[in-house]
Amino acid sequence: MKKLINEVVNVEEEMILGLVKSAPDKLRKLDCGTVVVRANKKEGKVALVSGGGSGHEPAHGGYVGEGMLDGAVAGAVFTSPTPDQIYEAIKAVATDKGVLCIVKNYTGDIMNFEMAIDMAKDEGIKADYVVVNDDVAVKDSLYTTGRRGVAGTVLVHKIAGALAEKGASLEEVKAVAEKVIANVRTMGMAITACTMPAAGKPGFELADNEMEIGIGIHGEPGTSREALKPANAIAEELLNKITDDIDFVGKEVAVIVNGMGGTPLMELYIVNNFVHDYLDKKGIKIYDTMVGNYMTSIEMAGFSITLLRLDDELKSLYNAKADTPALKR
Amino acid sequence: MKKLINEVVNVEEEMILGLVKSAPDKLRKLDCGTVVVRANKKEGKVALVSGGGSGHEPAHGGYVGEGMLDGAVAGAVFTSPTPDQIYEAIKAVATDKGVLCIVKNYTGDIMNFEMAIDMAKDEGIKADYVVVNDDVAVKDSLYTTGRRGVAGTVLVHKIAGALAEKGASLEEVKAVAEKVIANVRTMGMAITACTMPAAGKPGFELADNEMEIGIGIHGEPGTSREALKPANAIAEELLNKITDDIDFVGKEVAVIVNGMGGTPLMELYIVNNFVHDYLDKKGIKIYDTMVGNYMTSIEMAGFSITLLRLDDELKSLYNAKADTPALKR
Amino acid sequence: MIDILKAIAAKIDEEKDYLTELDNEIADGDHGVNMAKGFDAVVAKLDAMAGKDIGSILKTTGMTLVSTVGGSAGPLYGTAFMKAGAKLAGKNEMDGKDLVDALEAAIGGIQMRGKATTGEKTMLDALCPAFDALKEGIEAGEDLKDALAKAVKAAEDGVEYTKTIKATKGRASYIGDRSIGHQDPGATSAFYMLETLLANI
Amino acid sequence: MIDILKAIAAKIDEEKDYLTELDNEIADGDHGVNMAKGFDAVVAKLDAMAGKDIGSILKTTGMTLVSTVGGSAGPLYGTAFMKAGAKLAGKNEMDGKDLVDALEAAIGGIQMRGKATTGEKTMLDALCPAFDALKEGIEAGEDLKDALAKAVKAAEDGVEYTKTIKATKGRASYIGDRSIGHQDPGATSAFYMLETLLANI
Ligand SMILES: Nc1ncnc2c1ncn2[C@@H]1O[C@H](COP(=O)(O)OP(=O)(O)O)[C@@H](O)[C@H]1O
Ligand SMILES: Nc1ncnc2c1ncn2[C@@H]1O[C@H](COP(=O)(O)OP(=O)(O)O)[C@@H](O)[C@H]1O
Ligand SMILES: [Mg+2]
Ligand SMILES: [Mg+2]
Ligand SMILES: [Mg+2]
Ligand SMILES: [Mg+2]
Repeated sequence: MKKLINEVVNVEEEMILGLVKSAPDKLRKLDCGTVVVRANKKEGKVALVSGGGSGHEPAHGGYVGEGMLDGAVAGAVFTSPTPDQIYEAIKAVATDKGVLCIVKNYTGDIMNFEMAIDMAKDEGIKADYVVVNDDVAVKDSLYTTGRRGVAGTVLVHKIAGALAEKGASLEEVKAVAEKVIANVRTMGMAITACTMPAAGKPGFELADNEMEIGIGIHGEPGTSREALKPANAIAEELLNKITDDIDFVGKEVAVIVNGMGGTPLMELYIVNNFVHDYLDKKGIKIYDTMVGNYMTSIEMAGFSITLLRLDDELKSLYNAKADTPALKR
Repeated sequence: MKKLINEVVNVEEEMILGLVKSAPDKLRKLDCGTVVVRANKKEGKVALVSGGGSGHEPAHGGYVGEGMLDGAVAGAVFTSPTPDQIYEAIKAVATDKGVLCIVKNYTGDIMNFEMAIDMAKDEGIKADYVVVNDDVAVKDSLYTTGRRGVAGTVLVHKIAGALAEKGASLEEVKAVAEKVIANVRTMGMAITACTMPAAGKPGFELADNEMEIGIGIHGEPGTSREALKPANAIAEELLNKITDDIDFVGKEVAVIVNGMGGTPLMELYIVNNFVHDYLDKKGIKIYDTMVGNYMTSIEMAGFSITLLRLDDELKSLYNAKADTPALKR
Repeated sequence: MIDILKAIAAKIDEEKDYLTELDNEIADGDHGVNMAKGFDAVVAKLDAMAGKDIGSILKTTGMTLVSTVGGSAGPLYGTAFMKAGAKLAGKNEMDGKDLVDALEAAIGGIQMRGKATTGEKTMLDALCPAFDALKEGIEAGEDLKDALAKAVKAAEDGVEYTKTIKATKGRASYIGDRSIGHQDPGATSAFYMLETLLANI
Repeated sequence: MIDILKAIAAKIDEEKDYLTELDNEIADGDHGVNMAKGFDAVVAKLDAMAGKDIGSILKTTGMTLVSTVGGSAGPLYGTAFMKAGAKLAGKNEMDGKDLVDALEAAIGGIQMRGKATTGEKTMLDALCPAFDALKEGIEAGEDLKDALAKAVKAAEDGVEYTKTIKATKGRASYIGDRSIGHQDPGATSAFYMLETLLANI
């Protein structure tokens, strides 16, 4: 394992400290653990809390700030945080208007968030949650725990965050988050695995001419292993799967070409070049594009493509001001 | 070679197309080659042009936009662009106030930019250039072609760009660029090499317990090969070298913890955590911190640290509005 | 009970890399590390629990697992120990019937949280057959050690069985048929706990 | 001259990977690829130049190299060919004296652009000794082929010499002493050009 770290056990703590030190005017770390909240708590708005395992940087701590999240909880690498940490985050950001948790669809995440929300409710905090499940890779999602939550989560943060910032009610913010979830789809692939610091070796081995299609964001193998092909052909395969899932034709979309952490920006731009040509040809109108590392798997090399169908409401919230370390608008 | 590309010969062109498609409201590609300019030319200001080989994304095309560059020229990967391409960029952005080129200190870059500037002057365009040389790694820089220009270049774009946007004269913009150059220092390291698409194999091989200290941004080996050590010890070595070069004590600084392209953000935050502790201890005041991939070597894993001494003038220009794909403020 | 929990902690620690390896093959490779971290935290609390009733000890164990393990295993095992503790509240000894009740409550807790059933390639594929065997033995009048030995054997078979099936719950379900042929890490850690219980009861 | 340039282009193309490899060892690994790209572009223009004087052909070659090679080699070799072309303007034949003049002009162009001298591990370490040998031979009355053969030998020795010295110009200078022991790519490509010239004159 070759990593720029100190002790394996300190990775999460040092990472969060480093994040907060990069934006001390915006972020504050809770003493109780790897929890990041806004430096200046804003009252009178629904507070948004997200979280999950570490290893997805800049998610989720990088999205704390004006127009997006109020708090983010980082578990151990690829491990959902514990209920007590989530509970501390909820308590720290809670306002009279309530708290909405944005949870990615993993058994562990849901169980831990549910327990935390129960604890918060016992304390009289108004709290609810939504579950993001944008990954179309998983084949028979009826026979699994459903689709995974991946890069589309960032758009839930962005859009629900914008509405919350305007002072909407918990019910309204939850409704718009669910609207994003209903309209966002993602699929990803990898040409290299990543290494969990605690595991010390890669999650899988790929030959020089192999890739994994349908990966999630936790270093696990994808839904199939295939021969490596040109970037355009890979992007086409992902886009076919995404556009088969729900109808995008004639719609306006926001696009994320997301790097998995170790992918050079050069390659993401090359992929984006094809994505635009593909969508143009299909009659899908591109409203805006984000290219970069938004939801990663440590140092994995690969990418995912996310499409979100937009209407006027979503467009205006998508465009609203955001001022966070990882996303400014 | 494992890369998400199509044909090797098309890498630069598709990359630039993908960049421009990601921000069509901000960027335009010239038909004559891999040159990016602002979508809406702004008159009445000194136009800034930068460039160099490809492979440093988001540099330089990602820094074209309000408050930073007016044009950027991308050569083949790690190869300075040719004079005719630079000349086309200069011609496209030139205003009555003149053009300032921001050139990184490499023999090839300087020769090609000088030839282009001569061509522009022959056409009656007022043009000048500055040479960025922030890399303190090279030991006896007196006996070489001098220090390399690396990540500090982004701060030259930012600060000279802000002054140019305000309508300052060519002489004033050049002076502030040189002030940044005089006050900015960088040093970098790598734990993996990168692979030039055309070369097809990594620039060097490192064992699992080895690293290169003092690398540039062109995939070349560093000034020394050492045993890998904890991130904090590496950062300390780089910071010692940087703070030995010019006096930062008691000064306010802007910090860049820059990823080389394949480094996960997790690791950059861990490094940043130490950088802040180190600077605090030394009595160097941190004004602002940028953590991310700003000046890369394709998919190299590693990082560089940049410090810029600030005074009131530089602070206000550092903070001024920037609206480019890769840097917003 | 304190000694048993210490023995379990030692076993989990010993098998940490193996459990992580199993999890790496079909999911995210954190099961061993996280379980070991959790049981380390449990051990740190055990000495202060000397003299407390079994119920309290198990409850504290469960709460500690919930607040240190994370992932799926944290809430699942945590709830299991808490439920078992609730069942054994006030007891200082544990007979066959008590163990049956405790295991039933533990499994109930896992099912309440995880909404899985047997055959989905989870810890339940070790625990449920073990429970059936234990209950049958105890109800047939066998002594605790004999009945538990059969339960441990059933759990071991259950672990083997997980190799033959596809995961439909937990992270391993995302790789579909590719999970077949691999042993479930959670079933394996559940088997270790029962095996260690038998060896130390 | 057209045939000579085509032969040089073929040689550079043949040695592309080797030149890249040499550049990879001490710098950025683009010398072979870029030179080949440049000479491909030159070849594409040569047929249209049939019947033109040597000066024009060399000037076009230089301009094409400048606008296609990039990096250091583009302006350096580009300027060299342009300067040589200026020297041979109007000529349709080239004798020994012409070649001496052309090479002198070429080297002058390289030095004007790159501000290097011999001993800095650059193309000059092949070109300068070659020039000295050529000039000596021609001035001593040797015929062109004999003098050029000595120049090629001197260039070859110059390439060998680059292995023994530290780079103080160009990208290889950044690695300091670590450049010692490696052969300079630019000196190598310069040697290939002279060698091919000799074989085709
Ligand atoms: N819904 C569920 N019900 C019961 N057990 C489950 C469920 N989901 C997962 N498991 C068990 O949890 C184990 C994985 O635990 P762990 O690796 O700690 O959590 P995570 O999957 O969150 O990384 C699996 O091997 C499986 O036995
Ligand atoms: N200042 C200089 N003067 C003469 N030749 C030089 C100079 N700098 C570099 N060179 C030559 O250029 C060669 C490298 O060319 P190339 O790889 O194409 O350019 P770059 O170094 O820009 O990547 C070196 O091997 C050396 O022979
Ligand atoms: Mg996990
Ligand atoms: Mg080069
Ligand atoms: Mg796991
Ligand atoms: Mg080179």
